[in-house]
Amino acid sequence: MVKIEAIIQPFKLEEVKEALKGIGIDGMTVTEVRGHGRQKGHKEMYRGREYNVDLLPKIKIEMVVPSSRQEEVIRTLSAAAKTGKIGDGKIFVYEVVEAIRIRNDERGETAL
Amino acid sequence: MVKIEAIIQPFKLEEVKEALKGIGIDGMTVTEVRGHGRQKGHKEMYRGREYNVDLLPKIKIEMVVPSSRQEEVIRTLSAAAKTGKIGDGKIFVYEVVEAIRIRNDERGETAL
Amino acid sequence: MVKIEAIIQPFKLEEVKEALKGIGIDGMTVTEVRGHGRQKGHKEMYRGREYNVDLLPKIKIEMVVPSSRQEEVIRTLSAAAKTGKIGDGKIFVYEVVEAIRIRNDERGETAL
Amino acid sequence: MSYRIVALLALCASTLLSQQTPSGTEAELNALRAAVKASQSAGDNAWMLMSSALVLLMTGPGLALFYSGLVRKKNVLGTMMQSFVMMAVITLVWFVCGYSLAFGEGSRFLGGLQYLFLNGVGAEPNADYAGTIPHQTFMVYQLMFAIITPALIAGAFAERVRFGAMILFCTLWTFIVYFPAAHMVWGKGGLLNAFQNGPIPVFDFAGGTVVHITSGFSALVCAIYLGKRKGYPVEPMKPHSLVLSFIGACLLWVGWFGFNAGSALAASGLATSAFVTTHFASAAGAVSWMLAERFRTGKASALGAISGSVAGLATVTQGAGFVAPYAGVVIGFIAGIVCFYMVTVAKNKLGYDDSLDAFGVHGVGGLMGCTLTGIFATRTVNDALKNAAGEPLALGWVDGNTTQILNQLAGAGIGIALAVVGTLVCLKLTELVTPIRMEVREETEGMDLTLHGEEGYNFEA
Amino acid sequence: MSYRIVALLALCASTLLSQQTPSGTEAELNALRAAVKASQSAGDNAWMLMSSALVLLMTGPGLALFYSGLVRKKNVLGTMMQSFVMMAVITLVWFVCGYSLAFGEGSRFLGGLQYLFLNGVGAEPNADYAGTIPHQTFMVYQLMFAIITPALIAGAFAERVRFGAMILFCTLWTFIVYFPAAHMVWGKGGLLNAFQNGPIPVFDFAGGTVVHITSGFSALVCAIYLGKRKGYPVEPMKPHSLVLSFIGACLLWVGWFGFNAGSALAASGLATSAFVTTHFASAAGAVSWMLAERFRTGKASALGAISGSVAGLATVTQGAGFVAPYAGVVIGFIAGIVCFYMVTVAKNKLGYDDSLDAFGVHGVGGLMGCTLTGIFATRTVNDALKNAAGEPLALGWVDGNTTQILNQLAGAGIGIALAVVGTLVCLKLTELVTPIRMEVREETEGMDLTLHGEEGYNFEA
Amino acid sequence: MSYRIVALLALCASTLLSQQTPSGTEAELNALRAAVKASQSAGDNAWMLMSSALVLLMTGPGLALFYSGLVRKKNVLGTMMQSFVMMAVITLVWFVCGYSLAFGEGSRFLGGLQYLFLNGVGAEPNADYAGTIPHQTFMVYQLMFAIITPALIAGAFAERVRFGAMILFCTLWTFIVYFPAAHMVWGKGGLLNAFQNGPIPVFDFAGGTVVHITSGFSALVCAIYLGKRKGYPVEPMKPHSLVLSFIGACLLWVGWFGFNAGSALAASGLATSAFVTTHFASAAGAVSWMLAERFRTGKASALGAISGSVAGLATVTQGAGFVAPYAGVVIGFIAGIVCFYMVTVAKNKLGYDDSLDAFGVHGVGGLMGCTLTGIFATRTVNDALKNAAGEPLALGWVDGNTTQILNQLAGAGIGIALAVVGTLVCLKLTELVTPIRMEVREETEGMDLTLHGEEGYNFEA
Ligand SMILES: Nc1ncnc2c1ncn2[C@@H]1O[C@H](COP(=O)(O)OP(=O)(O)O)[C@@H](O)[C@H]1O
Ligand SMILES: Nc1ncnc2c1ncn2[C@@H]1O[C@H](COP(=O)(O)OP(=O)(O)O)[C@@H](O)[C@H]1O
Ligand SMILES: Nc1ncnc2c1ncn2[C@@H]1O[C@H](COP(=O)(O)OP(=O)(O)O)[C@@H](O)[C@H]1O
Repeated sequence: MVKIEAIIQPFKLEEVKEALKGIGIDGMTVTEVRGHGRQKGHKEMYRGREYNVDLLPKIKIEMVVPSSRQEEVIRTLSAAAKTGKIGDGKIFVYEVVEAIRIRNDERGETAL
Repeated sequence: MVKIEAIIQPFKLEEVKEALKGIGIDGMTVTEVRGHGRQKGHKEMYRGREYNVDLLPKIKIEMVVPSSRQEEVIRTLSAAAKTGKIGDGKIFVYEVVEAIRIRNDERGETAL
Repeated sequence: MVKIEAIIQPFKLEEVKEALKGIGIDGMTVTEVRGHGRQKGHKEMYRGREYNVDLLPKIKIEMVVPSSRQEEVIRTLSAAAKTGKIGDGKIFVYEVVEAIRIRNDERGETAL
Repeated sequence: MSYRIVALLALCASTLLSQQTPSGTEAELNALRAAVKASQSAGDNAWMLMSSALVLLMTGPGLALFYSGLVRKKNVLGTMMQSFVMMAVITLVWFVCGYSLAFGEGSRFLGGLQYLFLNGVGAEPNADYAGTIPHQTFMVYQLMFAIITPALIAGAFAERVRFGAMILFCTLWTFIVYFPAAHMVWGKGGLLNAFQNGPIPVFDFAGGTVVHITSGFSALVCAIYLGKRKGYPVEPMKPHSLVLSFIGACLLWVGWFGFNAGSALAASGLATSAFVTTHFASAAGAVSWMLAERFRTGKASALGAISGSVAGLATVTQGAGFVAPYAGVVIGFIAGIVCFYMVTVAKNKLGYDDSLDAFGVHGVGGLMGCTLTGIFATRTVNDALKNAAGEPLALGWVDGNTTQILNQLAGAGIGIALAVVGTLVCLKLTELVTPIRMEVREETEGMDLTLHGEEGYNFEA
Repeated sequence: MSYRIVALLALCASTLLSQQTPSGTEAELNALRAAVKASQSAGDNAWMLMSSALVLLMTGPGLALFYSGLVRKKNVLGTMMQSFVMMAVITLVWFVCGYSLAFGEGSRFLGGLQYLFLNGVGAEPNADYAGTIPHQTFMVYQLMFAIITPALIAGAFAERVRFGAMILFCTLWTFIVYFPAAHMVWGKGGLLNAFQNGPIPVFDFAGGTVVHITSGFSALVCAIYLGKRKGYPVEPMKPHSLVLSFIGACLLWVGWFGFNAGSALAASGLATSAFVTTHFASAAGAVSWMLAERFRTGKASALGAISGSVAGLATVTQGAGFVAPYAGVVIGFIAGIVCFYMVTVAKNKLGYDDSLDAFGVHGVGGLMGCTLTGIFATRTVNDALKNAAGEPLALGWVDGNTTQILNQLAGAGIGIALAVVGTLVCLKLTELVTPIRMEVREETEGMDLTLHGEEGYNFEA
Repeated sequence: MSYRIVALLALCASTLLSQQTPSGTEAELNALRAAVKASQSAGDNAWMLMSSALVLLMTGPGLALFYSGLVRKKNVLGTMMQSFVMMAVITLVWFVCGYSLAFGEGSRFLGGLQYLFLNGVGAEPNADYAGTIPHQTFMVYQLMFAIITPALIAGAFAERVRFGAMILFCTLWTFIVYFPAAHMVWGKGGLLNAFQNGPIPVFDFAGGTVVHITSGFSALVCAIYLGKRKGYPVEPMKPHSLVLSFIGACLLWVGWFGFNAGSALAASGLATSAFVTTHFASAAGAVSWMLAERFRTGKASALGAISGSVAGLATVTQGAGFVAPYAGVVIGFIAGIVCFYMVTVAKNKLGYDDSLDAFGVHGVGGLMGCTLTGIFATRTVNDALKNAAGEPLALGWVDGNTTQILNQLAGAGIGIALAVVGTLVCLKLTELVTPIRMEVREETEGMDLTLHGEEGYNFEA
């Protein structure tokens, strides 16, 4: 099993979710994060004090999937999240040692 | 060392925390996330526009623990978080390569 | 590639970010989390009901970096985040299997 | 409007006329008298319309914010709606028959039906109640009281009551408890009406008994009857936004000027006096609650300060237009300490779950206020009650009338009995029609989603 | 101030004098008359100043909160600013020439220039408009209406219009639509002014036509002209904080008392009557919208309840001072149901994106209110229109005057035509100067950051 | 109440009597005079009670929201409490001796003790101050000013001052700075009282000097004395909720009508005039601040718009009832630009940390307003000052009185000196008792947790 973690633009969430459902990926966990990278931030100004905001709102999606589906998920996700502009985000992949479904203590890929 | 990551129902947080303290697991990091899986979402309605909300509030707990305690932690956590209903959540386990305590630069299991 | 994940004090974020920029680490993702550990929490009181709050606001920083830079990043980060007091936080390191830049589907270290 | 215009025209006419006649004639004087009456009415009506608006402001957004800030995020809209729906529903009830049942001429216990659909309630003043303002002004002002009273009770069943059941209960309650209480204390011929020969004369200037005792004791009954919120007191149930509660409390303070000073029913010196005692009691209540907290827990809290001010306000309501400014300070001070004790110590000991302390603040405050009015009421402030010779009567203990306190206690007792029995009746009746409590799953998910299909905050980008 | 002081001095003088002369002389009577006039003015002025404050409160924070709660978090400040900037800019326009163009004596369609820079607008009453209050009071009261009207339109282009363009558009619109509309209906010699011999007498007590029809239909034109928000209706665009909208709606309700009851221009029985119908319509609108929701979707929502109350208020505005309390209930009830249908069903079918339903609530409500006033207006409430013999004229259908409804429809038609054409003209003129819509990137990032360089919430520690 | 009732009774009596006697007798005229007096009082009292409520609304929730929105989330309750506790504590001080020290008859610098515990302050008007309203109304209205003034200072030490120390400091400050300032400018026999033969006649209609100069300059002293917040200006300290600040600013605007127009102490034409200049200055201030921002940074911000409006309001306060509407526009416009410069440029250059710009807005605005009043004050607006022949005196430069500006500057100078010295004294005295600043750890954790043991928001489910 692997965990696929994607950092995407917030306004792409709906589209990505639909695309993943399309290939039968239902289980996922979503977090609001802020990201820093090549994408330029913006300036804010409060009574003459200037703030350079370089942490921009992003959405992190995490899915644990069977290793066999890794490439398919990456492709689908990347396609749905792409705008082609800087800031589109990244996908990272990690090994998962074990998965447990709390409801019934199932383990491994059947727990996903 | 392994990281044990659990996605649980928000109202179970207190109970899980107590259970883990019970077995001497003190260090943990908690994040508010939203999850999608088999659990059905709900409908919201704003002036005739209907929204199907399928990302539901969940709590993610992360603990890095010595590999030797993995099973004990999983068992305790799972027991405390279980209601037996769909949506109870998952536990995932990952390898950890290194751990450092920032305060004194201790490394490895003593840093947990 | 490795993922370096640091849990730090919120008021240290600015300093840490600058320090990392200083060694050329630009890409990072930041999450607001709450942490539990040795640091004592505080009491809150609402109309006679007392709450022991033991989940304290923390910031989680995640960076995926080439394995070669692991030690340098840890050192810089730890130095910038240190106050020497309990609660300074932890750094954890994980293996990363793959990295993809969504914008152009670059893979591996060039995607970081 | 007609009588104003007539008056003005008459005045103009007389001005013209008077240029022909050498000295003031009867017609001229009558024109002047009518004009003065109109102008007195304008001043008083300006204040009473504004007071009506202020009392509505107390319910929405005042009370809605105060209460909804104290609940968990998932119940914020549901709690606001409990206040708001009273603004809507009780208004219609009042229009149909509520005003008549409260203020119509009827028995000692309930008004009659002559004002059904506000029949006969027009621009002409009703001298039984307020001789200088349109009868409709009095009617709409009193409506605002009828709205806020059941909305106060909602504090006791917040976070666990179904919406429809809450509406049904509160509507029934208005009939079974509020209209009788209002009629007895303020209505023509009412049992407790001190100003209209009620056999047990009770001084209740702005509703300490009618509003706070009834709603507060009803809230206690509801809280016990309904049982605790799921998870109480183990799960944390911190107020989700004291910021909202703070705004609400400030608006309550400001709105209470309409409530208490408006109860003079004129922009008179008595209105000013009630305004002053009200303000002083609120301030003193905030100070004493903060001091109590400071001594008990080491920290004066924002929630404490605003609770103290509300306690002071609720407690001074009954005496506002009867007591001197210093008494406002004393009453407020006592209120802050006693209500602090009720809410932080006694409630936890007794173990009922009155989520928003409707009983601890309004019930207890109302009861104290009723009693203290018997002590501090004085003819130097309010000389409306006279003996045959036209001299103002001694009012409270400070005036030497040591027995008034018994009347006050009798009034409070009747109010409490009515509230307790009436609430039980209403709860039973409601349950015949629909379950009152939310299901466990609904309670966990929250009122906003399960009852209203919305969320209070959608902060995701 | 002067005439007050003179009056008081005169009164004192006469008091002194009268101790010498045996009976009331002409001088004494005149002094009394002046004093009565001053005191009538005090009462009415108190109410009208307060009403002015209440109408400003409706725009800021009332409308600003109501609207900004309904948008996404990233647009909260931008939406608030659309209301706030009207408070600032329209005030200056009004000072320079706006008041004169609306209320100066001019043609049937537009006022003249005699009040440029408020020249001649002082403490003396202007008997054409309000004989008992300073002319300046009338001026500033009317200003508050001129502020809120364009602010209402902003509901239709929220979340996508550039700030400068919005200011320019609204300022032009005030000249091309609002001043003519206000003059025609309320101005001396206006085409539709029922009280000053307008050839098509329209009853518009507080601006159903002048405020709600004009802004509502203009909003529709804007919404269609500008096109939908990027992503609408696929992307979720949930209200980011119904809590804000709720507070706003309550303040609108309270402020509307100033709007409608203030339109009596005196603290009179007519003011009370308008106050009552306003309150009843709001309550009835909330109830009927909730019922409609309950039947259609199973749940009465908080957004529904507050929308219904605003619909009731907007709809009763035109008739507030002409209809009886029961009619307030009826009008409100109809408003809630029809506007519910417009906003939840018709809008989705027609497919335009009127983000905050300025058309569905204000346009539709205004139009209904205009018509219903033709039915329910009655001389028993408002007897200001008289025949030669001084008897009050029949007003609406209920009085037996079946033709007034045609005048009302004619007035509405003129208002709609003016709004539609005027809005198109203003949009074109604005586009000559500056693009109106935000760029796609700006829309995605939100108004707060791109237009104002700020964020509404910075909740990170 | 008594004199009202007597008047009404007398009026009724005379009505009855007059049906027997053929023409107006002295008794009838006297009854009418009393009735007119009562009715004048009703109108004025209605407005003044409402104004009192409005000024309280300015502090809570107005100022509390405005300030607390500008701080970081962890200090939101602490900042609100700084306003709220003034509503509580200063009220008690005022009751005990404050009113007497400010408005009792005493020396040129401070009032006497005759009104201790409000002894002798009743329903009868005090003709020295306001001849048509109950003395208690005047008292409670002035109390609201005494509350908001120290609350304004709190802006300068927000986010770093301990709660107890803040209360102690502000209470001392009220004695050492506020009561003397109020007495000198407005008190009977005061040094600067233009209407009661003060040797240095200063025109201060609603407290430009008494409220804004004193609090503003005291804030500067405090900001420097206390030093910067930990981390300033490196750490980001963005306003945590401009939404709150926006609501607060709107309520300040609305409440300021009570502050300025209420200062006419009657519902007179002068009240209207002050209302109008106030509104105009606020609008102009918002516009000019937005323009300044637009030119300097390219974007007009919401924080800028509301700051500009507050600057306009603070600056026009001194002249509100002395200057013409156009002058309101001019004063507001200047205020917006100068305060913008102070707050965004000068402050950063000078390097003090006046967290919420109490000095940059209130101090600077007050000083400008004091000076500009010397220029724009005119007898065409305010003719209360007369020469021996009863003709109104020339007031400001525009009336040809070129020297008044010197009086104004002298007044401002005295106000500044008093504020600076008084504040230093109070700071020293406070430090004798308790440390003023929070510890570093407390500052990091925030006021809400460390001082009050609460959190403003608990948004976790
Ligand atoms: N090395 C990294 N480790 C963790 N997160 C990263 C890393 N690089 C980028 N990110 C995340 O990806 C987001 C987009 O990256 P950015 O460099 O701005 O654009 P792009 O992915 O198009 O090159 C960032 O905002 C950040 O959240
Ligand atoms: N494959 C997955 N990867 C990551 N998170 C998941 C995955 N499957 C489920 N989750 C998380 O677990 C939560 C519960 O899952 P769900 O399928 O609803 O119930 P259950 O765990 O009882 O089968 C989800 O809301 C989501 O946050
Ligand atoms: N074993 C762990 N797994 C995950 N997070 C941890 C663990 N131990 C500590 N943390 C995180 O690090 C933070 C600081 O830890 P704490 O024990 O309070 O101080 P210190 O790191 O100085 O010993 C905690 O609040 C928590 O967020």
